[in-house]
Order: sequence, then C-alpha cells, then structure tokens
Amino acid sequence: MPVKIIRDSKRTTAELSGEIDHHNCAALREAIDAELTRSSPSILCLDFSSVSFMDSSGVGLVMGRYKSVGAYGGKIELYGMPGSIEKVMRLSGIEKIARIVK
Amino acid sequence: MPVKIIRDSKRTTAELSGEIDHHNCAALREAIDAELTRSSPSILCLDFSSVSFMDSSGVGLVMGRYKSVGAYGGKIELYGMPGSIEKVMRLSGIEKIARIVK
Amino acid sequence: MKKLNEMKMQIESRSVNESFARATVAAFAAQLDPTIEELSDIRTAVSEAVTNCIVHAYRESVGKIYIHTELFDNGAVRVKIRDRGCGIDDIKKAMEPLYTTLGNERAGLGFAVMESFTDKVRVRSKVGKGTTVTLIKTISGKNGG
Amino acid sequence: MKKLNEMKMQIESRSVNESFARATVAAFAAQLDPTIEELSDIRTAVSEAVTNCIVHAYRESVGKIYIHTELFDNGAVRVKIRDRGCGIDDIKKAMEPLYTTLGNERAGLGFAVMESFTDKVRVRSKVGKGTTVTLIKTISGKNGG
Ligand SMILES: Nc1ncnc2c1ncn2[C@@H]1O[C@H](COP(=O)(O)OP(=O)(O)O)[C@@H](O)[C@H]1O
Ligand SMILES: Nc1ncnc2c1ncn2[C@@H]1O[C@H](COP(=O)(O)OP(=O)(O)O)[C@@H](O)[C@H]1O
Repeated sequence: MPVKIIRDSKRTTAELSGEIDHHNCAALREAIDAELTRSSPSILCLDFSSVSFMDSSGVGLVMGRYKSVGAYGGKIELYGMPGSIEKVMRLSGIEKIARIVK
Repeated sequence: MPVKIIRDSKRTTAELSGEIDHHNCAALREAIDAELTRSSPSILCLDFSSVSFMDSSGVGLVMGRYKSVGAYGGKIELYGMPGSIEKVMRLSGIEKIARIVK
Repeated sequence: MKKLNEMKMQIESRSVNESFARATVAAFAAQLDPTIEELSDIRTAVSEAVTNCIVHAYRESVGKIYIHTELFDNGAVRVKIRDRGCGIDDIKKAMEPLYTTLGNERAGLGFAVMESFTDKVRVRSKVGKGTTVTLIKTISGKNGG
Repeated sequence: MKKLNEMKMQIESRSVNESFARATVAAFAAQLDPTIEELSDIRTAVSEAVTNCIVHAYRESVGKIYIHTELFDNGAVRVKIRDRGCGIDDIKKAMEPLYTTLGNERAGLGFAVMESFTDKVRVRSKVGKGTTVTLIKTISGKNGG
C-alpha cells in the first residue's frame, strides 16, 4: 500500500511513501480520495517523511486534494517534507493554501 | 582503499570490498601484489565477505595471485564468498588450486 | 571543455519508465562525483522532462523518447531529452509557471522545476515534429571543486 | 509472447561504464519483478559481455557499445550487446571455458559465465565488423510464476 491512513480526533493523516511521480500518482490519488469520500476530515494532513522522491506531479496531487477538501470547508497540512521536496512544493506558492508543518 | 591487509602469525588476509570487475581489478591487483612483494606470506587469504559483485575478472585476479604465491611455495585461501560469487569462482575449477573456507 | 563520457538511451513513452529514466541519468552523472543534492536535482529535472514526453508529447499513444547524457571535464552534465510528439506551439507561454494544457492533475510546474533545479534549460520544438529539452547543470562535486 | 517494454542504450567502451551498463540493464529488467538472485545473474552475464567489448573488441581504442534490452510477457528478458570491433574468428573455440586470447589477467570464463547465468547465449560475429551477443533469461519472479 502506498498510503497509510491514520485518523485521530483532530485530523486524518495520509502517510505517503516511496517515490511520487506521474506514474504512481494515480494510485495515491485514488487511495486519498477514497478516504475523503468516506470521512470528509476537517484537516487532511499529508505526511511526506517517508517519501524519497517527488517531482511536480506531487504538487498536482496536493492541489487536487486542496480543491476536494476545500469544497466542504476542510484544510490541508503538509508534514515532514524533506528539503528537496519542499523546494518543488514552494515553487507553486503552496504555502498560501496549505500549512507547512516541520 | 579497496583492500585492507591484515597479518597474523598464520596468514595474511586481504579484505576485498565493493564490486570486482575488470575496471577495478587493476587497483586490487596492485594492492595485493605490493603486499606479496613486501611479506611473501605462506598463506594468502582473500576475504570476499564484503564484496557485493564479482564477474570472471575476479577469477583472473585469483588465478594471477595463485601463480605469484605458488612461485615461492605459498598457498591461497578464499574466504566468505557469497553464493553468486562462489558460482562464478567454481566455473574455473578454482577449488583444485585454492582452499574455499566458509 | 572536454567531453569525458556520453550515453545515449532510447525508451518508450510508458509511465513505468519515468523512474528508470531519471535513475539511469543520475547513475551515469554519478561518475562526476556529485553531492547527494546535486544528484537529486538532476533526477528531479529529468523526471519532469521525461514525464512531459509521456503526458504531453505522445498523450494516449506510445512513442520513443531519446535521452543523450554528456559529461564534461569542467563538471558540466548536459542532458538532451527529445521526443517526436505533438510539439509546442508557444514555448514562451508553455514555460510560464502554473501554465498547463492538462488542467486537472498537472500543476504546470514542469519547466519551472527544470529551471530551478538546473543551471540552464533550452527548449526547441516544432509543432507536429517534436520537442527537444536540453538541461545543463554543473557539478561542484563532493570536493567542492 | 508479447513485448512489454524495451530500451536501447549506446555507451562508449570505457571500463568505467562496466558497472553502469550492468546496473542499468538490471534496473530495467527489475520491471519484471525478478528475485534478487535472478537480477544478480543478469548483472553478471551483462558485465561479461560488456567487458568483452571493452577488452577484446576495441582493445586500446574507444568505440561504441550498443545494448538493447527487451522484456516479454512470459517473463523473458532478452539483452543484445553489440560492438563494431575486431570480431571473433572462431566462435566455437572462443566459447570454450578457459580459452582466452589475453593471457595474463583474463580467466577465459566470460562466455562460460554468460552460459551458466542465463538460459541462452547466442553469438554472431564477423571479423573486422564486430560481434553481437544475445542473452536470454526467463524470470520466474518473486511470485514464482
Ligand atoms: N514534450 C512536450 N511536448 C508537447 N508539449 C509539451 C511538452 N512539454 C511541455 N509541453 C507543454 O507545455 C506545458 C507546460 O509544461 P510544464 O511546465 O511541464 O507543466 P505540466 O507538465 O504540469 O503541464 C504543458 O502543459 C504542455 O502543453
Ligand atoms: N566482443 C568480442 N570481440 C572480439 N573478441 C571477443 C569478444 N568477446 C570474446 N572475444 C574472444 O573470445 C575469447 C573468450 O572470451 P571469454 O570467454 O569472455 O574470456 P575472456 O574475456 O576471459 O578472454 C576472448 O579471449 C576473445 O578472444
């Protein structure tokens, strides 16, 4: 499984792992969207601490989830991004729409 | 250093590491031959336990050292070979000229 | 500037090859003894260019992607990624951050990533003929030199 | 038997490329989900064929080595390693174990290793034109199937 979902009272965390590129984004998207449909969490936290590689496909993934979560008034947090991933993420100005948690 | 030399009263051990192919055989050969010239050990033990890859270039390396050591009446031992390396080594019938130690 | 080594590769525009392509170029560039960060930058930029061939140039079809990697004695790595796909009409517009012709799941940041992770990006394209993206990055290396 | 994916590569006959070549073919073949041992066998056989291009085909000069890797849906990996070097006069003799034309540090086991680590080795050669070695190995895979 490329995504592990952990729910607590405050937020739902999706622990991503491995490499995030266009090829495997589809599976990640499906797994996260299934959880959004199931539980509509008010905060969706994406945990990148086990992600070894990400290109701009990962930014598309976050932006897409931002739209879904925003549609019902929820928020997005990005957790544990390694330096190289944060560098890609910040090119999109993502910090304007999602909280970056270290 | 691709080779670490350890001498005790019984034998001289050359601890090889990394990948043994035609490209890096030259450096291994030089390091071992320098030791043979220096101390002419009666037993030269080649330790493969940290070798991650070997092709038939490594067999050439052993046969060459067998000749040098044999010239002064010494012997060769092969120690700690991973399965894939032993498979390459045995194709040469090396067990007839060198002791294989597990 | 002398060429030390070069490698040409031809792969199919299947998404399963994205990770193979970036890993292979990085493994070849590793001969210049780059830092982990420099290698990661190359991997990321190559991933963007190769993914663009797959999602934009050939879209639903499968075509060939040609990757030419050259290493120079001043530490420069030059990677040319070429396709024979649909081509780009307006290159300037295509390179603007957040511009994408595939609205939904693409962020429009491929070229922005290539530009920020390498020293130089050159794009040549002809509609109906294909596109060549050239990435140049100079490795300072582990010895800082 | 359907072809799932293929990759063509062209490298120079520099010994520094030996490890790159075998690692790259293995990384590509990894798409078939081989066991560690199967992958190691492929790496070893490819290393032998590529080294032969460097030490025998082109000797003191630098020439091109062409590597074509194909993956099939029955688990077969086919790797063609081609050079435009000196060629082999007597292929049967060349393939005999312990036979080598480079006496000192070569063991004469390159072809023996290729044969014992793959399912099939085919050699075509023309003196003065070059040599093509084809290696075929069928992957049973981690799922044993
Ligand atoms: N190799 C290519 N062939 C055809 N069009 C391309 C190619 N690369 C990029 N493009 C065009 O340029 C646009 C911007 O590319 P890019 O910055 O990588 O963003 P994205 O890939 O997210 O769309 C793409 O949406 C596409 O229209
Ligand atoms: N690509 C090649 N081009 C020319 N000659 C070759 C090539 N490959 C093998 N040979 C010849 O076949 C002989 C046997 O090859 P091999 O079994 O790999 O042993 P080795 O490489 O140790 O000599 C070589 O010594 C060489 O004469």
